[in-house]
Amino acid sequence: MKLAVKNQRTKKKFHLRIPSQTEYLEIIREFVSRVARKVGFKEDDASKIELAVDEACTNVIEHAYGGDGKKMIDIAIQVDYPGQKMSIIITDQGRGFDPSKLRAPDMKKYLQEMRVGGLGVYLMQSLMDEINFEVKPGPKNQVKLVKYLMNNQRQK
Amino acid sequence: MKLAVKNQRTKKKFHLRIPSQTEYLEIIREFVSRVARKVGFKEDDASKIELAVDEACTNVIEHAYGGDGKKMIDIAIQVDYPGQKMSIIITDQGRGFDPSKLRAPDMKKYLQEMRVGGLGVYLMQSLMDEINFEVKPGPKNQVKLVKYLMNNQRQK
Amino acid sequence: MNGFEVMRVDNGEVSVLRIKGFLDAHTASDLEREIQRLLDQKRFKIVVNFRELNYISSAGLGVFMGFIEEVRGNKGDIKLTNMTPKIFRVFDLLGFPTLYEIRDDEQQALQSFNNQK
Amino acid sequence: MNGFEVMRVDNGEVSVLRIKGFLDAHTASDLEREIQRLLDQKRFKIVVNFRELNYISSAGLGVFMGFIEEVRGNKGDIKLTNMTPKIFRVFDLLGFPTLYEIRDDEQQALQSFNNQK
Ligand SMILES: Nc1ncnc2c1ncn2[C@@H]1O[C@H](COP(=O)(O)OP(=O)(O)O)[C@@H](O)[C@H]1O
Ligand SMILES: Nc1ncnc2c1ncn2[C@@H]1O[C@H](COP(=O)(O)OP(=O)(O)O)[C@@H](O)[C@H]1O
Repeated sequence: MKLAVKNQRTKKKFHLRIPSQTEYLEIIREFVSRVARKVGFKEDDASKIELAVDEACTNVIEHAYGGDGKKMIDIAIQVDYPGQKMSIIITDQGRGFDPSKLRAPDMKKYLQEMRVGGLGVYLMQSLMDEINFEVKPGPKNQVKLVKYLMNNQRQK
Repeated sequence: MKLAVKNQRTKKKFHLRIPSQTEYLEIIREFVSRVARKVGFKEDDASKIELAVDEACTNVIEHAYGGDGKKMIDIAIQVDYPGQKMSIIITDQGRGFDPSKLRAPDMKKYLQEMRVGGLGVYLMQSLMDEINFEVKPGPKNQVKLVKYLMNNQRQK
Repeated sequence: MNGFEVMRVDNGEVSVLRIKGFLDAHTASDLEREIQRLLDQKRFKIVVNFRELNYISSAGLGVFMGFIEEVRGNKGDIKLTNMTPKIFRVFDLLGFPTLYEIRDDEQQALQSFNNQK
Repeated sequence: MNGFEVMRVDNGEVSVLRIKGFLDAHTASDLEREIQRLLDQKRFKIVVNFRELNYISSAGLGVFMGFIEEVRGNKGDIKLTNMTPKIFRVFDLLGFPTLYEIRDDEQQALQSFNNQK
């Protein structure tokens, strides 16, 4: 996924590429939450976006690249002004997975069984307004996370 | 300038693209200084790198793109481990300029005349170990800023 | 330097871990190591004080999930205190308050351990 | 919200501007506006207190360069106080201490204005 250089008046784009290592999660979070606040999200929503992006990047580091820190994580942010939304697309070229098998865990069952892991996707779904997984030829795996600016009243 | 996805064991790469607007200088500075500290620079050198990169990006915003905020600034960082240095390449596709005409102002004369502006390049030169301007066909204008990790003793 | 610190204070049978900074996939192993050390010393009554923690991701939550069975199997517990609203929200989103005892402060958590005796 | 704030305190003929946050190409115009307002009111004795400023770039330094001639031409001055070492280094790199009076604190700068009378 390449971002075009030219920008329309109604869009803002940001793009970060950073090594696939947990030590940089801190930098990714700081970057994403600062952009979110700059484009108008309140502290509260910015911290939800920050956590959702952390979860997606942690999955890339651990599952897509299996800890290979020489690989890169690609984070593209687009802010659409008339639609008032922020979309974050996290792309990897790693192992891949079947997104159709990804679904929210049954939290009640989860808690009864006291399993470890499997919380990331559930959190992303709870924190964001939209989440979409896509496996593209390349191979490229993408998670798209969307948050609307105007729904600070909504419950999620 | 495109960074290759694969990384060698001896290199680390980071890449940021962000709209050419002064309001994002803050995010650029925070990003660059965090990367610098993560890869081993002391607070003091990290803040020199931060300022030099701010100056280069301010020039892109003001001179290369003349305030057109729809354009993008491209910031590529490479850390070389055996050489122990951090290189930051700031690229624009704007108006361009003749780097050969860029030289350090005579600060004494400068101060006597109390001119406004013209300090950015001087500061970049003072703060970094190497600075190099390049105008490439495209047109692409690049400033490369280099700081060595091991010379915390040096005077500059 | 790592952005995460654990300070341990023993109080009779109970061990308090005061955690600070951020608890993510990078720092979770630091907390894991500290809790493992407690279990190695047969100390199963654990209080984790979140007062100075300013961020947690699912990797951090996973640490507690990883130990809770063993701890409870040894008549101990992991009780959590002093969560900021931001941190509490993450626990709450996942329904963790039904699984973990969350207290306002260390004093309350210590008392609740003592009342169990 | 902007990351930069100016607070003005008048002290007789002298105006003190306490600046806070970061002074870069984005926020320089805020300070410019504040100094222009002083000049419009014929107040040429200016102290700028840097105590809470944590960052300055050449765009920030340029603000002082832009006004110093007019201010001095009107028997005034811009005196700078309470710089942190980090901020002072930037001034120093550019040789600004030969051009501007830099004082430890507001008291010293006020006294130096009074001694000039
Ligand atoms: N980028 C990715 N590449 C490969 N597999 C992924 C990716 N993202 C998620 N997955 C798969 O989805 C599963 C669920 O992820 P998640 O809910 O974050 O829980 P956890 O990471 O704890 O397993 C992972 O175990 C993994 O198999
Ligand atoms: N990226 C760039 N694109 C076009 N011109 C540039 C660029 N960088 C520097 N310049 C030129 O170099 C000059 C000196 O820059 P600098 O020392 O930062 O001072 P100032 O920005 O205050 O003029 C600028 O006035 C401009 O003409």
